Amino acid sequence: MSEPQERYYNIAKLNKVFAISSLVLLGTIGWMLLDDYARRWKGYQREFRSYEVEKTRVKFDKEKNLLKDQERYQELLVEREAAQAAYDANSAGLVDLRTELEAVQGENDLLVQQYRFTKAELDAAKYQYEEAKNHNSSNLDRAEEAFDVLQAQEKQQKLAVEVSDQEVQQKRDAFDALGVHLKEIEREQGRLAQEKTLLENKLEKIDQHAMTLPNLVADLVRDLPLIDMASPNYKIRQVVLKDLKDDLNFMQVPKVERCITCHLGIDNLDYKDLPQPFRTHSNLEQYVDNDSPHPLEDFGCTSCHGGRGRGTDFVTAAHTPSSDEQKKEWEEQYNWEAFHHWDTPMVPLQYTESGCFKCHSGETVIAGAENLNLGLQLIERAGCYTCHEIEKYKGWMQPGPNLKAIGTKVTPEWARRWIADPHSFRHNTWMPAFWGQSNNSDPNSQARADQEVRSIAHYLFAASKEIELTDIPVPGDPVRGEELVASVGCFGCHKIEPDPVVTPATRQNLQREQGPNLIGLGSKTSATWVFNWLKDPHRFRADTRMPNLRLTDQEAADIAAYLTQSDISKRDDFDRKPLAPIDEAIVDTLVTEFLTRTMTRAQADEQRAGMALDDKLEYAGQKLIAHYGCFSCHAIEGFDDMKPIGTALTQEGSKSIHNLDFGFIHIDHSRQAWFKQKLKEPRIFDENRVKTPGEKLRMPNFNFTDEEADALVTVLLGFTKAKPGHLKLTGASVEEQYIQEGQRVVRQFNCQGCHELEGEGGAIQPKVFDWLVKYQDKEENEADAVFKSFSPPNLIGEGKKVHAQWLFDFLHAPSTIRPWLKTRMPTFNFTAAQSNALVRYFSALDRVDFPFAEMVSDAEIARDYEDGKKLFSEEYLACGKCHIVGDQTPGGSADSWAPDFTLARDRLKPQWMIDWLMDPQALLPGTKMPGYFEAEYFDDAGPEDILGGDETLQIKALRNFILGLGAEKGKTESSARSDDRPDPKQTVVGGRVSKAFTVPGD
Amino acid sequence: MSDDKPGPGRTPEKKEEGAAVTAGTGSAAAKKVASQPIVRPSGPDRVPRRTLVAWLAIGWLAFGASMAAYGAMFVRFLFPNVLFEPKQSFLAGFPDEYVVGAVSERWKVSQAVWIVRDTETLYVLSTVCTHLGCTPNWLENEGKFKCPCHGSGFYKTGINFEGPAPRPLERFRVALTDSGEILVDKTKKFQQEKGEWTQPESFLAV
Amino acid sequence: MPKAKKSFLAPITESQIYRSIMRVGIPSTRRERMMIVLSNVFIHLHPARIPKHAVKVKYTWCMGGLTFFIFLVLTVTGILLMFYYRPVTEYAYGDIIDLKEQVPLGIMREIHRWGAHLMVITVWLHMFRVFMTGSYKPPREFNWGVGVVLLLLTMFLSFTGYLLPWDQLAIWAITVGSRMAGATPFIGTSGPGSALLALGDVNFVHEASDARFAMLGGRFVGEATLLRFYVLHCIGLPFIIMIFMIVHFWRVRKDGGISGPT
Amino acid sequence: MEELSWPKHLINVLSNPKYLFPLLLGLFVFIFPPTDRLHRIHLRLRLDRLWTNAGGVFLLVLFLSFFLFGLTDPNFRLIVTKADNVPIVGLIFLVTFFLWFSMKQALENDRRMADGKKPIEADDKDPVLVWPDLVYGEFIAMIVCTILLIVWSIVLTAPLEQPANPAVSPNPSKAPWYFLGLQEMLVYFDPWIAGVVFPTVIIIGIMAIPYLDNNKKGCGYYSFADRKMAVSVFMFFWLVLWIFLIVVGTFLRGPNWNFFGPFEVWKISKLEALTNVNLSELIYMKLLNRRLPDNILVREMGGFLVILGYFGVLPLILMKTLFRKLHQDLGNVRFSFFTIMLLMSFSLPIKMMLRWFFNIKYIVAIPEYFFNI
Repeated sequence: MSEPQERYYNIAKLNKVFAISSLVLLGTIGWMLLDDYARRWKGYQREFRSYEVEKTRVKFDKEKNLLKDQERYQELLVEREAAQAAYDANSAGLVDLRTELEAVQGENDLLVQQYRFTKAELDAAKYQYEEAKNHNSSNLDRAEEAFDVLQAQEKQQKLAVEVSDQEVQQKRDAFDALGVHLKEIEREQGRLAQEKTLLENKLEKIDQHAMTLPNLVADLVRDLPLIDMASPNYKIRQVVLKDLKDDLNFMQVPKVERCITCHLGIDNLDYKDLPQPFRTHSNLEQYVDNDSPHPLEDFGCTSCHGGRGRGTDFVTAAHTPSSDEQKKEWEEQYNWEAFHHWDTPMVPLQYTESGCFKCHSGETVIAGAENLNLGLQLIERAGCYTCHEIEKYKGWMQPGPNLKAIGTKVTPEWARRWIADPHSFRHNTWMPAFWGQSNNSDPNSQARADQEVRSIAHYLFAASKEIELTDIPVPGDPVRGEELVASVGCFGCHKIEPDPVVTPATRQNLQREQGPNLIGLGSKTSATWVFNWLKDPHRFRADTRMPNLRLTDQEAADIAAYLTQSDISKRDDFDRKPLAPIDEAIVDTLVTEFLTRTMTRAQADEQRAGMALDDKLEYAGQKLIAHYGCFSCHAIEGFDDMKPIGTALTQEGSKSIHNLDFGFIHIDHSRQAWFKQKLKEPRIFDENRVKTPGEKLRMPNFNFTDEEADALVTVLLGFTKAKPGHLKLTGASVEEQYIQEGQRVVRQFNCQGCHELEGEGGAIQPKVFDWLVKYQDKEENEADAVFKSFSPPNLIGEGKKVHAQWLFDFLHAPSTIRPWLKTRMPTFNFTAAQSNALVRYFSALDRVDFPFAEMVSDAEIARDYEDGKKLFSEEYLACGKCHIVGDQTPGGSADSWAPDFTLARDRLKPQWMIDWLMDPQALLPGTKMPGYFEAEYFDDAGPEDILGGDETLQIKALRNFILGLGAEKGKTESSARSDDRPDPKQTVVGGRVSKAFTVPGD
Repeated sequence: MSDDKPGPGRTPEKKEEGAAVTAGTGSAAAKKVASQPIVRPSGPDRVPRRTLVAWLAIGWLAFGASMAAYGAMFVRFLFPNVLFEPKQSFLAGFPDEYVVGAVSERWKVSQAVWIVRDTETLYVLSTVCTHLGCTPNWLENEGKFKCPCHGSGFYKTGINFEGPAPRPLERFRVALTDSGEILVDKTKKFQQEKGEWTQPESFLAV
Repeated sequence: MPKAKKSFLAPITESQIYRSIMRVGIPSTRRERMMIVLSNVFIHLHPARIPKHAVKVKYTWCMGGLTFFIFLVLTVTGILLMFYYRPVTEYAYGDIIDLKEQVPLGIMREIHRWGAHLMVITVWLHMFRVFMTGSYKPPREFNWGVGVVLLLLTMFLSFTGYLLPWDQLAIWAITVGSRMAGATPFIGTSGPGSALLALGDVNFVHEASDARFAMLGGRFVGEATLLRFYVLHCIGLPFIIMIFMIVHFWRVRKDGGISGPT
Repeated sequence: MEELSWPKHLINVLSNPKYLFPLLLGLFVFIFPPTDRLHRIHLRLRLDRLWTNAGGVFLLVLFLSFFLFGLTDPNFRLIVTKADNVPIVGLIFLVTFFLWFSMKQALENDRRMADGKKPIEADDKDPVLVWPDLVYGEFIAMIVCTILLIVWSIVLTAPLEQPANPAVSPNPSKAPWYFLGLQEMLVYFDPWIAGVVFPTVIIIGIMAIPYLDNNKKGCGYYSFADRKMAVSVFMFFWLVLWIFLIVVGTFLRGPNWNFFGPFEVWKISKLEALTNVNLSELIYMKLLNRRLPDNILVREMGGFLVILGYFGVLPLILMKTLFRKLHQDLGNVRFSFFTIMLLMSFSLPIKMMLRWFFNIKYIVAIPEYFFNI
């Protein structure tokens, strides 16, 4: 009977299809495994390992050769052989001893065990006994008995154990004694060869050629796919940060940093010459290293550099190239492409400093971050913060001059020429250009610009108030004026630079651009105005940063004459620039445009028809000032409480790229590219856009150089929304806050234009040098030697040096300390808050307790008077040879003079004076003050005939004598002082205080 | 293997197809198959049995290998390449902070170690009982560690002396940093029974 | 029947253990071939014999079977992914990054995601085939309805899974998708008639009580949504879809097996 | 940006749904003719040749060449190769293939039946053992499917964008691709219709197919001639209202949900004038030249009438005219359900056209109660 087959497919064919598809499946699974296994970082680790082997081998060879050349080591080798022979010779004794030792040890073990058991039983019995006692059990007696028996037993056994222990120890000592010499040699050998042994061990671990066979096999096997989880050579390395988080939008997630998976040599100086990714970090002093302030474990990598810390692939780690060449190179080498799906990609190398700002945002100068510092100083100088809100600069003063009395200072014509094109008047002015830019240079815009400028000027002058100017009482002499300008210290903040010179963008240069370039003042204003301004700038504006130099009428007149009537004072080309006639049609357009913003066209037309030309100009001017934001930098009547017009920049560095309008400009779609383009050419993104005048971009052009723009980009990239944990933020301690507060005042009033502070500043010094050469007839080398003593003093250690109260008073009413100096400490009209901030700043810088003041009692001063006077005298230290004492000036030229001793009592801290006398160079490197009591020959330093030759006492006596000089002078005015430390709340220290400094929280 | 001989039930059309695909559809299969009483056509259009089995064997081998690889992959998947566990080493302050002769429980909760200092040495004991992993208590009066789970007892040195614990508590690597702080590294342990307690980093000489 | 030479596998296939598991050795007779289908719970999805046209890929495209197979693949990969994924907003995104960056064979995520896409496509094509052969016609009307429910569930599974990576793609797709729920008439705040469900000044349908809220567990896509979608994706929907699948397969058999001309 | 070559430009313009959609609709009735008359035109145009081997090759070459040509363009490449869009490219090819494949078999069967023979499936009624034939085949299919999935997974990384940010929506933000048809509808309808009513209706509609289609023929074999109407309606929903809208939503909708041609840069700044009016505004302002009445019912009266006419009167008219035969076949209940469904679905293209060509936004606009149609 035939069975129906009921089949359809040819099974052979199916088998074949099955076989083939199974093979393909196997292939794809293999592919998948390999794809997963072959990660790029494994390749890097393998490569790094070969470098590591290479480096270790080199070191090892070196070490080996060193040992070979080392005599002692070679000797030891010989000695060791001898010792070994001796030891071996005694082998019989050795065996005996060992047998004995083992026997004793065996006994001991048994005893110990017995003892332990007994002890355990005793503990149990004790427990029973206690229980029984507690419950008053009937078993009490039995329990007690058991306990007693055991206790006795335990004591006995313990004794036995102790005896046995001693015996064992003796035997062991005897045994050890035999080999002691050999051991010593071995130990010394080991010590000498320690480095070599370490390297050798390392090589055995990592170098396949140095491995034992089983290790070699293991080394080959341990990284095979599928079993590479057990103990792989090559594995992902990561650091999880506690305080630094990734901002995942409303969530702060601890950063996970895997960068070190490939950047393997980052913390080891051995690898500083290797190619990336293995190269050592370029600054281990500051970063990565465990002993640095920013160890890898705490700070990771991406918190400064940006990037995607979890990424283990070149692309997914979100690397960013720093140049087009690098970009090309990366594209070829790593298939690099921008990783768009991470909001904080790596910051290009040249902008890395932006990362510092996250934590150091409170500081004015961030040590080491030069680019960032320059950028911050540029922001301050250019006044970016006035149009753009920046958290850091809340409450900073306006950078431009007050225009509320512009009519007293300049003419409307000058103002119009200036507004239209400030750079044609002063090549390096910080007033930016609003017109003549890429989006308003076509003829229509130009015609409009003329009328816009006219309207603005019109408003300014219409709103201007009069300030009464006094006439110059004496005729001024421009030649004397020039010398005065060079000597009194104008150059701390100002330049006089008639022609453009290429100056590098440095912070020191910026300090000298605190005030305007003083050229063309004759074109701009009158000598009378300059005279009045110099005599009392605060009359024009209470918070102006121009200080009062307390010039005499004659001096002021001379300077005014120089600035307005010499060859630097006229800008004839500028004065001759034509001014467009009024075009009422355009003015009408302007007025209508502004009117229709709030009313209908008909209403606007009606209102406009009722306006005179002057009204129209004034109206348009006012609106234009609001439009362009002139009021941000300048104080203008009627604009006192206006909001800034620019984008807030506080979190600009976190801004989404989609919110940046690239227009039709083809640059990289990255924040840094956009920022730079914007800074270099603020209006560029209007290119090819069709916009009404009111819609056009209006950021003015500051003519930033490339370096300046880069510095600013660095800062902008640093303005992020990242919130580091409070442990990472600087400015947490009170001292740091004081310092940061003080730094802000220092920066705003440009103290570093004249003084050196925290190791920088003193921008005026080159100009002092020039003055010495030009007016004091010094040769250049002479001038070079002394220009520092003619410059404003270095304020290093000021907190340790002077009394807080004195400093506070001095800042308000400076007095002369160094009469030979031509530059003078001006009066800044500080508010009490500002002076306080400065006083606290100096104290905090030197970590001085504040506001405690140490005092020396009158009795002490009286006691030391005679000894001190002797030391002071010509025969001994001859202090009067350089130092001024009241009215007595020393002989010789002024460049060797030193400060007045009569001021010392109020000014200087007694402890500082002692330190100073001991070693002036340590406190103020380069000072001319001779060190009489140098540490090297301290005991022979002082004269033997005073105070028994005790130098410490001598110094104290001298100090007290000098303090006495001040006391004599101040006796009439100062009240009695006490020896006690003053109550911290008692702010009157010197006894003649106008305003008191305060301690926050008190 | 299964009998795959196409029989007479096949449609003629199918036969053609089969013939077209497998060259010389063989007859060998016919000989093997007992269950088919039907007389099989013999001749060049039969698939040779050997080829048939070969393909099938290749197929199953490849498939089996794939499945094995799959299984291995699943196992491998369970072992991540990194761990997010807390660091295995920590700084435990300066040796002076530890009283001579006392067992410090300062790190018991956060790091699961006791630090013991006696006159000459300082060592770090694991708080994991060697019996079944409970955490023993330090009984100051009795001077021993006592495990609450099964009553194992250990001396201050970590040596077991009572109860079921098979071996002494483990000690961890301990060293001094450059600044003189104690560094405890829990990745490296020392076991007394292996004679490791005499090794240099199993204790700190103070 | 003459005894042929025994297969070399015979010691295995005729052992007691093998027989206890498989019941039938390597089938060589028609009866055995039918027996193997009847005695295997998985293969028993099929009848022992079917009409010839139903074997042809040309007719069935194998789409239904593949859909089921992909569902199984998704289940397996999904379970594996659950080992490394935490449905908490803080961790979810990082966990997904790590599947790519660090987890060995994190490619499971790719398989799962692309598999999900593929499953939607195969379901569609399966329905297309069923329509083109008129297979929904009586007596299979009901099973067509079950199939439509399966389609819906498939898309919901895919939709709920879409949120889990917690990236921009995820929350915005779900935000956009769930907006529609808010427009449900009467029970969605922005749907017509929602204002009618108020008593006096008390409004009963507002953003924290409407259909969308029930779906998201909040006024917007957030922590609660992630958890809800996770539970639905991993437990809720798979559970329901399996029940419907059982019904679907059962009814295929009960409605006369695969369709064919009468 | 350099100028686009003319073919790209042409495609850009043509692919605007404003043109493409009516074009497709027009072509559709000839490719899948629902009635005999249209079928005759279909045959006369020799459109049935699409479903032959030659037609298949033609379709393949057409699609392939389009994609290959397109891939030379950076913008096209960017969009098409985006990981999440790849399935849709696959979908286009798969759907086209299976469409052709099923229609080819249907036509073969039709031809056989025209010759008085039975369909191929009916000839293949001999029973076949499931083991090994079916099981083996399924097994191999699974293996192949696995291979496909693995290769796909190796080649394409699953997308992961920036971490979720509830404050910033990506532009464009799209629903998962299989919901893009719905999202496209949302452009033309209020959410409650496009997002709630339509999906419900779609689901109910699909489920109702077996109950509406009372055509006894065409069960269990591929055929077109036996069920022209059913196939044609299905194809309309499936191809035009589902697949096509997904393709549009995926590839042609860019930032701000603006339309972008396949060769156009997705510019965020692209602006399109969207000036829409409601029917009531058209009636009162344009026709009657007066302001909108305050009373909502009065204001929207026109719209209500249109809706009423569309769903109330139109079916009756259709019953007497175009669909007379259908009515006879289906009976009252089925017929009314069917026509309402059909009209509802046709409201989508109608709304689209109204929007594109007459700028009409809503027929009935009562935003006060979220009731807009």
